[in-house]
Amino acid sequence: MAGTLETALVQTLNGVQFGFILFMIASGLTVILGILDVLNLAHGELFSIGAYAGIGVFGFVIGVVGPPSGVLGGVVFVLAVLVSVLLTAALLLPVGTAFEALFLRAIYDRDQVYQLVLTFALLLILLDVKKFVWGNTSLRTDAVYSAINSIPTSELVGLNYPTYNVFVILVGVAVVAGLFWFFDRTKTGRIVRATAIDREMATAIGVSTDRVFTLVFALGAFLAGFAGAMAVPPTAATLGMGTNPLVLSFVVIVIGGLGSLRGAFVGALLVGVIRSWMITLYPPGEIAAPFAIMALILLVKPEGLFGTWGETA
Amino acid sequence: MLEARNLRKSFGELVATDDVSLEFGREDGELVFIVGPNGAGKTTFVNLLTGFLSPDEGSIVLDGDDITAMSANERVDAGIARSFQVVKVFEEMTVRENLRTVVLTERGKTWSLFSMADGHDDVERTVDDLLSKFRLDDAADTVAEELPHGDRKLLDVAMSFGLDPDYLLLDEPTSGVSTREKEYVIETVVEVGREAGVTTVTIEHDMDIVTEYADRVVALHQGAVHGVGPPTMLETDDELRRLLLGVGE
Amino acid sequence: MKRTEPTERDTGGIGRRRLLSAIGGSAVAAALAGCSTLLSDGGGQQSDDGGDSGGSIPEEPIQAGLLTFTKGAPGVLGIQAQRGAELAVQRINEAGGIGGQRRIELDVVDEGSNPLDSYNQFIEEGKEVTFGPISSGTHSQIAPEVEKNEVVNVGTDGTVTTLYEETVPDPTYSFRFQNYDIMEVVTMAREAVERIGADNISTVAGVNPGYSFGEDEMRVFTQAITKLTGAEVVYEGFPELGASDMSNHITSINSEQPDVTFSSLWGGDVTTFVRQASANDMFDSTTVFGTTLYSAAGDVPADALAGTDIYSGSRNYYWGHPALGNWQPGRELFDAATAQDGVTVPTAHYMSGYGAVTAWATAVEKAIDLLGTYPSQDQIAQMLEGHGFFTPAGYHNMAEDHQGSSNSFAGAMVYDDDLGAARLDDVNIYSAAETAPPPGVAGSAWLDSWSG
Amino acid sequence: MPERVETDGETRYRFLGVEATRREAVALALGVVALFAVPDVTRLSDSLQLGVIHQGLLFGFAAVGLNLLLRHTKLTSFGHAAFFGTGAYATAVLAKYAGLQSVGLLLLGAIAAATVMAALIGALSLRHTGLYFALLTLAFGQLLYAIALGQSALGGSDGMPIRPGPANQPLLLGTTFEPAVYQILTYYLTVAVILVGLFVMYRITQSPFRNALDAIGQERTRARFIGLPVRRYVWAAFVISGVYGGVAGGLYAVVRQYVRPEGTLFFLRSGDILFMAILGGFRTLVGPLIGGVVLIFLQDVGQDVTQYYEFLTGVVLLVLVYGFPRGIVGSFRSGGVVSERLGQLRREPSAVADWARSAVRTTERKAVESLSSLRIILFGVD
Repeated sequence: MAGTLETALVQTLNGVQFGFILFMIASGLTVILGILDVLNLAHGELFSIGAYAGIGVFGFVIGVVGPPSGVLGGVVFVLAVLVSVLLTAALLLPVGTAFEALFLRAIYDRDQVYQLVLTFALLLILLDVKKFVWGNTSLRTDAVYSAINSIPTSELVGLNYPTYNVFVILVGVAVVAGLFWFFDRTKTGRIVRATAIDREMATAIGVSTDRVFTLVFALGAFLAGFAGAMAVPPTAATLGMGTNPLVLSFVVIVIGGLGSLRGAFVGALLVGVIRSWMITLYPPGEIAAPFAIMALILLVKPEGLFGTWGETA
Repeated sequence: MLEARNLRKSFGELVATDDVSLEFGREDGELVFIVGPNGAGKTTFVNLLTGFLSPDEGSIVLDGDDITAMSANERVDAGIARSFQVVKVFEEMTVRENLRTVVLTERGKTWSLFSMADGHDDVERTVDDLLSKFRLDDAADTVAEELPHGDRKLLDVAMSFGLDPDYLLLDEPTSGVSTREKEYVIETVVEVGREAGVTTVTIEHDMDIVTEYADRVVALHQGAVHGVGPPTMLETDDELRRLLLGVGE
Repeated sequence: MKRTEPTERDTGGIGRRRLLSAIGGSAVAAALAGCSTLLSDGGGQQSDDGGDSGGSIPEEPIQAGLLTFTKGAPGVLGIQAQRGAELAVQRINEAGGIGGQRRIELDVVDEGSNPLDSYNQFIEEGKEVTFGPISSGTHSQIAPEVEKNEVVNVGTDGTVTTLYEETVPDPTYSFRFQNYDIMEVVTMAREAVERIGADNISTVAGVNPGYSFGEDEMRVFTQAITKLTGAEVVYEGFPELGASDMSNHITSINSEQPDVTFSSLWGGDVTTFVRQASANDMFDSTTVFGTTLYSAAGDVPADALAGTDIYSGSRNYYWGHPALGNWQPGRELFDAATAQDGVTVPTAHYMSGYGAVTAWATAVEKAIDLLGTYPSQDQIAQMLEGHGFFTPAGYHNMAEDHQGSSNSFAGAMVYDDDLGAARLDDVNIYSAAETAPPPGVAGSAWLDSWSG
Repeated sequence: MPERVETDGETRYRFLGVEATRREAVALALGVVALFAVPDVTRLSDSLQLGVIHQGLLFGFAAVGLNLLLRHTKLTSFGHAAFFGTGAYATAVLAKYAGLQSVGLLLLGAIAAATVMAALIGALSLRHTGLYFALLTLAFGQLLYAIALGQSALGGSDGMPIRPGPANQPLLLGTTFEPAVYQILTYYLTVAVILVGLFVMYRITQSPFRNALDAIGQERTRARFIGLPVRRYVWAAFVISGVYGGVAGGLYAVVRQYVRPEGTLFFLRSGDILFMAILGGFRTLVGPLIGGVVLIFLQDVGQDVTQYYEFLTGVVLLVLVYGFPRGIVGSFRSGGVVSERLGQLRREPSAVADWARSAVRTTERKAVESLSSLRIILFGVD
């Protein structure tokens, strides 16, 4: 009988890992929503394309590197996986750019409901593009998951916890740090934030908001692709995999506060850990848990935890 | 009578309303102008009176009853109406529909789901009356969005009048309006106010208008009352002139 | 410990002559039973040109409809059933068609959206028989309509236990070929006792898909295993269909360390579960017994199965038993199935399609022999009640209560490199009598009646 | 009989308070005739399914309800399936557990349940506007979906049948019918409910209540300052639109005699209801109904045409957003792009040539723009 303390710790770590995956998915959605004030319903499909494309890229890159052997082999293998994930995410950049420039730019001035219709149309189109490119059956990456798990990490601490989950948590922390660094420290990041806060002022100081918007949407697509590639190894890429993450991302960004990156991070971890405890204590509550949390928080704090601006009456 | 008693309101460290006590409408239909440099707390004061904001301390009393906790729409029923510095009208409705909506609401008819909106003759008559009073007859069927700025301002004020208020608070009704139209707007306001016996409190920057029309003037500075008195106060009070006009030593 | 040799009635040792007479002797029945060699050497079977039996057999082809999943996650089950049905129809047409002249034309429609409308469309188009569906929800939605439209429907799947207990208590035209939930669950309960021994099973856990099917299977398993071993259920997890993360359930099982973990996961969920379970070393502390894990045979990769301890049922058909070497019908079916696209190895869902068509076709053939003319819907329905027939999976009987009963198979799930898919090792067979309640007795009542 | 009324130089006909120009009256009459002719028309060709059109009308009716919120108070409800599903499940529960058989009682139950649900969800969401309102209504919808999926009493994912009484069928006027006859009679029941629903919605749009909702939708702050208790009005509008969803859901359950969470409560159904309102033209009264039939028809027939039917629906929605923002009905009405283009064509038929030229020019410009943005993004923002 494993110690109940150890079980509680592992269950919490499971929740943290799920929370980081959720954050990676929701971060793209939050960036687009916070800066462009656009709710991108097609975000789940971009995530799903990241998963499908990731399988191809993993196959190619891992094929070159070969399975990990020994400590050095392990490090090389992990780097290869990281490179593959970044490569996959980069594939989504042109997709994001095309979406924004070709479709979204024309209707910014129209009321929001048309943006919902547009992004829903793109969701349907991407659904069938995946079906056309990758077919109906589900695809898997062979050996990435078990290869990384063969690298001992948690065993050193005497904890029975897959190394891939540790890998996800570490990469998640890096993504959070990276995003905050990008928006706080880099020139482009500050330009983007300025545009978000006050578009007229930004144009006044010479920022081409069109280009910034395209950049932001491309970044959102990049993050979605990144999340897809990270999330696929333990499971499989299926046509319908985009719907659940999309809905969970809604929950995360509403809990965190529309458009706030810090809120999305806290929201994602909150949903991940509470869902994990809920499943352990009351298994049938698994599907309802996130929505119950969201409704509860919105009733207590209408603009979400870190709501930058509340659209409340 | 509408009284403000020791109103206090601050946003973080910024004290917008600093212990203000004033009263309006001792005689019905009086026309009071609120003057003061930018950031003196004029708009905040009007927002407190009309329920847009709630004070940190102090109270608002209308004819003896404390209405500090009363919501904005309840204050309208109690007879306090306001217009906005940045015009807030129903953009997709025509001028006539804007006014009809106001009068229907004032008469409590908007809960009816099955009567015809334009079927209430008393309402239509009031709307026509407002249109003529505010010289908006020819613009009656144009959508608010397409109105020239002056007419939009007039519509905004006309809508407040449409509430048949006892007290009317106007936030710079003439700002952003060409000088030719300024006279036209303020004259309409004064004329209709006097005729209906409505106590009108107006925030105004144009000193010529203030001196010409004001019964009383309230000067605010850094959230506090600098002085209350007849329009001649503007000439005699050097301190005030320095504040307002940047004139003097 | 190994079960005794399969009984003589199982197809293994049956003689050719007795087989031919048992299958009703018509060319179609023989073709469907997979005994084409018996036909080819012209063993003294009756002439069967149909014409001479005096009755009028219509010329035009029989319009048949099949409702199954052709895409999406359940497609992994639905496409198997579709290919099985297509092979059966092909064999019927090659053997000259029903009654020697009526070919079958099979129209396949995806069950994924608006299955009720698709089914009603079949009836409006004048289908003479309908097969399917796969999902239990659709089956309980369509069964009442079948009774109203009075056109025979032989269900390939939709194995919910309550179909003929509550939804349609006294069916006339609605039949179901595949072993239903209680049969496959009781098979796995007995398999667990066979493999580990009743007195070694004191704690049990379950990881089942989070919808009606999974909940039904877990409820029946709990009832069966507590009767057989007195074990206590220590954990019940219900991951969402298509869940990407099952770590919480696996960690709970690691902490409870149950002797047996029961699972009715199917399709893609099997691989996700097995992979994440082996990553968390779950198989060190428990043995997994699953009713439909083998449905992911063609999908589960080698690295996922390595080092696991999994026993899976395969409902009423396993291609590997009896061994392909000495069982001609099995060999031919395996070769034909693996040639069809979308089929790595034929699973029990393949046989659900093949068997449903066979049940109907052989019943109609028998009716033609008895009546001398093409039977009406009522006559086909009556003929199907108590109708025995053969498929390469062995002998099946469509019981009086319209529920098909066949042997069930179970074995250890291992990866076979040259096959490129998983297979079952050391297969046990359980007869229908051991796994199904007698006709007319409700499943849970039958389980209650078991002595402790 | 309709009386002629001359208002500002245009002859209009007024009948039972419904005022329409000649063109609108003709269109209305044609529409009603079409509604009644559907069962016979669908018998002609089997690509036209009565069941599909019927389902389109039901979802369209829910969209008419949603449109009260979307068109007037400008609130985008992304959880309207919550009321559709509540109506459907209320009917199923009453049929199964209360043994109610008469269609009338079942529908009353659906209306009551939907009203209570709308009142509850409304009270909890009306503090929000814009995306918050959309996401919160979506969350409540998904919460109901998860509950229906999780509860075995509600049949879980298998759903529930509506087969009360010995006849295994809800009773229409106290009697049972053959399936085919039942299908047609319930269709005519739906048509009756739709006509009543449209008439009531029309009268609401002519009433002072509509002015209040428009005021709240267009300038919510000013609405408070003309004396409107904004939250109570939004709440009332929410309940009314919820009732329309509940009636549609109840009818759906009575007609199909089976309800599942996926088909009635899932958020993609809320998406359908929202997008059919826009497809049909949310600035019109009848638009959402027509949008409903078109969208459901597209999704159903699309599957027989090609396995990429989602792509097909997606492209149609794109054409809607860029080409016909006012939706199907809105575009035909005066001021809509179709009626304007037709006018242009009548005046000078060569207009088609320069439309094509301008279309080519815009796509070219867009392509160049996005390429340059991509180049700059990949090689750093200048």
